[in-house]
Amino acid sequence: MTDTTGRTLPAADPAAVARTAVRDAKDAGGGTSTRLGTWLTLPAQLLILFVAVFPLLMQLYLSFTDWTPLSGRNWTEAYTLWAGTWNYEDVFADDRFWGALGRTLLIVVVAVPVEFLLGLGLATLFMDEFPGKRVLYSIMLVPMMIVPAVAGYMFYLLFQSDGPINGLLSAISGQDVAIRWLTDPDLAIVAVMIADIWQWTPLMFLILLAGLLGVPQDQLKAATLLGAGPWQRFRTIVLPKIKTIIVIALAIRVIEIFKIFDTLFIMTAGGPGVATETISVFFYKIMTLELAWSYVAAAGLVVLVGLSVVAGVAMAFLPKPGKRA
Amino acid sequence: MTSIHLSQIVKRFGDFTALQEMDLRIHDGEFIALLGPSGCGKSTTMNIIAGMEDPSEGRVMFGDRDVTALPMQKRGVGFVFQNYAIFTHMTVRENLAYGPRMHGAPRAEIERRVVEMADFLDLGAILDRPSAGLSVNILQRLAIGRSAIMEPAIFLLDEPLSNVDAAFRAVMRRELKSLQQRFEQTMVYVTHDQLEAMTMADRIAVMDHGVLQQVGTPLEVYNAPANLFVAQFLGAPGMNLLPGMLDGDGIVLEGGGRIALDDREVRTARRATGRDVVYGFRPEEARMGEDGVTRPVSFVERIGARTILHMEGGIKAVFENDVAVAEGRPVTLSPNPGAARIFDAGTGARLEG
Amino acid sequence: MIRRIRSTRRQFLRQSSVLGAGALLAPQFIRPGRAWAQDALRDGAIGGPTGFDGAEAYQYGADTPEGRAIEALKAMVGEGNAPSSIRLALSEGSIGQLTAPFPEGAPSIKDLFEAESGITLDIIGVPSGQEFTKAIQDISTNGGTYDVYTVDYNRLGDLAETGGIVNLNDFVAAHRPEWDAPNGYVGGEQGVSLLNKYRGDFYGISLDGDFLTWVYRTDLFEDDAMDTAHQEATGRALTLPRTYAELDETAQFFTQHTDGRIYGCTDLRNQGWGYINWYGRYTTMGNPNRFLFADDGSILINSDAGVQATQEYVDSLSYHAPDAISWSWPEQYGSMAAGTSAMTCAWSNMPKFLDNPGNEGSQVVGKLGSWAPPGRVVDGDLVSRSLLWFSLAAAVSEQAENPEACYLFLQWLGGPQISAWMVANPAGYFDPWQNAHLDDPLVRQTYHDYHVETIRRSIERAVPSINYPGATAFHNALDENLVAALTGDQTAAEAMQRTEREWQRIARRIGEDKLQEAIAFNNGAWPTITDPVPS
Amino acid sequence: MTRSPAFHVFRTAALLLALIFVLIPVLWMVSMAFKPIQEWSATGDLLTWWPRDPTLDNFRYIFGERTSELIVALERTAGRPILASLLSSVVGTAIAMLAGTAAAYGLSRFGSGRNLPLALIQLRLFPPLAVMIPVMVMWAYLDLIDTWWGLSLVYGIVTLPFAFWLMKTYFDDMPREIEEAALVEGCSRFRVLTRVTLPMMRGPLASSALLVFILNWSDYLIALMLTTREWVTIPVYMASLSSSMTGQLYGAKAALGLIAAVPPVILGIAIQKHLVRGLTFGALKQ
Repeated sequence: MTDTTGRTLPAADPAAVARTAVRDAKDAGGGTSTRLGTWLTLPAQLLILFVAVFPLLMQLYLSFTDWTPLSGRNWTEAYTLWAGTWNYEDVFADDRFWGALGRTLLIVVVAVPVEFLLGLGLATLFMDEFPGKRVLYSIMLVPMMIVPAVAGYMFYLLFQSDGPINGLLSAISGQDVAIRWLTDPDLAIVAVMIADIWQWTPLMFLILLAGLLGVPQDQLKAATLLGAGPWQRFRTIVLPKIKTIIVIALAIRVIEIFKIFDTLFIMTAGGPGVATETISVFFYKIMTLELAWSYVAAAGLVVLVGLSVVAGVAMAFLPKPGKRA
Repeated sequence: MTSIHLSQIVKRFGDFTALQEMDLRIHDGEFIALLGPSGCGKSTTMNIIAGMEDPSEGRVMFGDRDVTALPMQKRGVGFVFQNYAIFTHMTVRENLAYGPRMHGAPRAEIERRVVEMADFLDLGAILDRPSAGLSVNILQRLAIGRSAIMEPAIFLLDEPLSNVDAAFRAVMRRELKSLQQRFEQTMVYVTHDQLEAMTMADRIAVMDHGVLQQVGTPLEVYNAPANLFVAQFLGAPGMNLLPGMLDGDGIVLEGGGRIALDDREVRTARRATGRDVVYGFRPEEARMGEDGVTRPVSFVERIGARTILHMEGGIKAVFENDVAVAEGRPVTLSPNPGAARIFDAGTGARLEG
Repeated sequence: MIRRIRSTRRQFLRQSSVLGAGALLAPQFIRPGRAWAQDALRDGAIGGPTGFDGAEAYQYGADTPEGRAIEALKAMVGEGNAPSSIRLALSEGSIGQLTAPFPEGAPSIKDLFEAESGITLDIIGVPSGQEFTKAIQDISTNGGTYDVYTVDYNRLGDLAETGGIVNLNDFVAAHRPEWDAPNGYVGGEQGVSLLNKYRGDFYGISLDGDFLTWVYRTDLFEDDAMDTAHQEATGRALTLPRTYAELDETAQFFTQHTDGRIYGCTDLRNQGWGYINWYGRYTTMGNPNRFLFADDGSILINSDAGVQATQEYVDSLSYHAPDAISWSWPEQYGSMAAGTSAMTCAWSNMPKFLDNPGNEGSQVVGKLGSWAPPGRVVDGDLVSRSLLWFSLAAAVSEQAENPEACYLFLQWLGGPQISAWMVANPAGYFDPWQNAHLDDPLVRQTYHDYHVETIRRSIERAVPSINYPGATAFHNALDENLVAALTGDQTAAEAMQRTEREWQRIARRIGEDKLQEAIAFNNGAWPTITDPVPS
Repeated sequence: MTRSPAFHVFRTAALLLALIFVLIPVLWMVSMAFKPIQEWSATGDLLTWWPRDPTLDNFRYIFGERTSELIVALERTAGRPILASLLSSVVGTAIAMLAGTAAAYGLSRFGSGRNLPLALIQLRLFPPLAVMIPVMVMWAYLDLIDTWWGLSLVYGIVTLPFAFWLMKTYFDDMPREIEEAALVEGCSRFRVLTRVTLPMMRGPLASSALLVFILNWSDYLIALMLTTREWVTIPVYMASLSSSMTGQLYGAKAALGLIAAVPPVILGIAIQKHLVRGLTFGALKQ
């Protein structure tokens, strides 16, 4: 905020001169820094190689075969069951895969915006001072700390049609509420989304609060004095300032929803029918029930490629490495 | 253009009183500087004028209008922040256009006003540059222009030069003053730098510890400080202040020595509530002589055009040309006739005859 | 309306925990006897439990399946060939059955085995529902964590196809488990084939007999007023339904007549279990059977018979509780215990739990009866079918250090006397599957005479669920589509179409040739028994 | 800034609603943890938000005591899974933070490993279930199945992207002048990293580590696939808390869930002041 001033005045920034000098000296001195850089990144590179590249290659290999544990062959001999692009053709023709993908996207387009808006709303409220703020702040983060599996069991119990949620609704409405949260296909996905919103809004809140705290107060006041109302301030000042952080927060949630499993599986196991079968549950079922592992390998790669494109777009919004402000 | 009247303003933050019964009138088209050390309440005063803070007591009047309860966006004040608060994610043009846009002005009108303002401020060439990374003087002009485009009746500037290199401040000051003269608006300028206040302001309001100490033209507050604080705070270096005791027609100084007073001065000094008074004179209003204050020289500061003597007891003297003194040797200073200001040691107020 | 249903549901659930209390109450005639001691064996016995009255019945001689197994193991130990331990994967919830002493004074099965054989039995708990996944994982990764897997019997095919479990033919020939002996599996050779064989070879040893049986309320069916009302409503006397048409009619009558206070029938309709009822409806569409797959591997369900069975299945939801789709067995058993079900279809242990004076929570003590499954009249015969569903079976891992020792342990555990003792132990859900169990006085007492005969009749009429490779996948596809039909997401016809499509895909993956052979074996194990048409 | 009374009412209402929404499942868990077996699936009038007959039985049960006639005492108590969860999550977090911080520093300062940002995002993108097959095969081959170090290694890798991205943004944000001042004074690069940079990064390190720890601690799927017995973690163990008599042991699960919430909550409180600033992802440089 203050660093914008003076930066264009070379004389005012002796540090920049020193920085260049030091860098030049170090680089000229045999590239010790580059070597250190390589060493520093080595563990991460090795880990990626070890548990990302190898499995990915194996996955790619399997996806072109028709190997399953049922074939009675070791995976190394999977080439004997070469299937070409068969699995991929199957993936593209598989209603269930696309259905699961569609439901996952449905959760993405409903739950993520809700989490975002709730998180943003809460974060906005937390920009003000009010009594009990610190305690409330801690409480708001609690859902993140609950193991998703146990959250799943609790939501399962809460959403029973004669369970506490309906009890609460009955008490409020004065009527006997018996909503079939988990057995009505349309409501089951709502229940699953509610659980996801409960668990992950806190992270959204936390990230957005960090973003809002970084918005310069002076610029907000300046905008107010220039006649901007709350919404205009938000739209013209806050939003552009926290755009990057919003993209990151949304990207994190979108990515993680593609992995949504524990809570959902415990609540509905993807049911009733396939009403809440998301891509992860689909993979789990195919993998454990159908044992079509090479198919899962292919479908997983398709999802990965799709998500990579999304991630590439998201990354375009991120600050470029090395470029400041 | 509008006058401002702060009427009996009190501002408390919890137990802390930031402003005590502040009463200040600012005239139409006046450039007034709120001057004081940090924490003196000057920024609070400005925020209250702007509407960013509500006074705990008292009223704020713009002309005849009571604006105390008016939210800041409706007060029609222009505000230039310490760091200019330029919207760094926008271009120069977007910054200038922000106010009219928020007020829903038609596109064509916005464009016309922006170009007009840009020409006026010499920003025309860089209208479409991103505002991040502009140099400070351009940022200052942009900040002023962004407010000025709304034609506010009142302009408030919050230490706009505090982040600027010393060498550059003179340029900025000049530019600011000329802008003010062209806009002819009421300007309230907050600063802790007396040089800025002295060079630009029509009047200076000196504040300390939430209390308005004195309001007057730069020369008034310089020449006739209302109290010990103003006397010491203004001037570089500040006024020499020597506590002593009134003794007949002279003052016996605490650090030794006696200063004779003329009749008028004696009359003035007798107004003191007790016999304890403080004798003051400007460092530049003294010469070396026979009578006066005698102290050893602790060191001599020669800065080309002027020579500053630092004497024991914190007494300083400024001479236009070099003087032949040696460090460690006593020197006697004689204040010029009429240079003496006498303060009541008990109340701190300057005594007037 | 809603209030009433909610209150009854509340009662069920209150019962469901009480049900457990009844389950653990030892039958009243078992009294603690002498402390367990190996020297207390009856004459001629070489092993078996001691320490309680009646223990003699479970002690075995040298020339019995258990005796031969334990002797062979001892010999192995003597020669130093025996493993120091056998690692058995078992559902977490059922470990107690092998580790909890029963009755008082007796050793646990684990203790007894270890004492007799000198081999440690290392039981590794597996989360319920994960048994098969864990086995597949262990096999496909060469994990070698378990020596013995315990899975649903119909997944033996999947395990066998992976090559991860041992073909037991040689061991069976060498050690003669005598599963088809008169006191052995119900149904003799056919029963053995159903439970332990895959494609004609021995791969598993059954530890359970999950045959579905039909239970009803005798007091309701013997009630004259009910009978009169039933006649008025249906023009038919109130009798046990012999056909699905009668079942639906009578069940509908109960639900309507009692205004929902008593549900006509509460067979399960939830995911994972509900299609049991569909099986019953579908398999009786032909004489002697209506198969899921033809011997040539073609799929038969997407047909008029399949759609009709599905439609009936969906329509019959109308006499169920509103929440039936989420009811699992605790709610089902609870409803029966609370007296709010007239009929149901459950595992054979229901009367054991509910018609039990020790179960203070049960409203139906002395009021339960059971009968052979309903069916339909096809080509002049009454075809009625039960289903073998779930039923745990053990298989020996290829990675086991000594597969024969593992087999011998399972022959011992699954022998007529030891398994009868195990089935009598109320700490678990292993149900009878051998004549030895059904003839056992202790079992007959706990399961009730009336029900033992029903069990026998049901076993005789039981069809196997899909037990060829891909069993889980086939069932899952059927299950999901049926639930979708129940929730109204798709029509009966759509459900069958989609199931067929998914089955085709699964079949192609598994390999149609391999599948066809397995289907033929499975179809060969279906019962052919039919009954005369009731007059 | 002045707020109208209507705003205060709105804010209070909104916060109250949020509080209720957040607390309902938590309350239910806490309440369930202290409910006796008869109240687990109670409904209607018997369904209460607070145990009518509070008991510590659920806690005693998961640590091996027989507390009810209805359920057999546990052979395996919760102690070992708690240890397994702690060990694998802590070591996994350490791996992710060490490798992630080092790599982030290397990229931020020396431009090494330019492939890492995208590679690591893709690593995170991968549906874990799809990639578990090769990992399982590999782990079995390396004898890492059912070991805490094998599990830690996977945890370290799957959370590496988070550690890397968070730390990279901090390093990008941190003024280089300080480091360079130290360099001018003759410190080696490595010394600068360990003596100057990392101590300044204590806050960001703590908040990143907490997030990574929570992710590892929550995992169910990976542990389900890669552990069988000795090193089963809390969520996997929780899934096994059922009995043939009563179905799911909800009270025991809730009690375990309550215990499982303790470590993240303690860590969260310990680093609360860093938490918010720690999550800006370097997106606020303007």
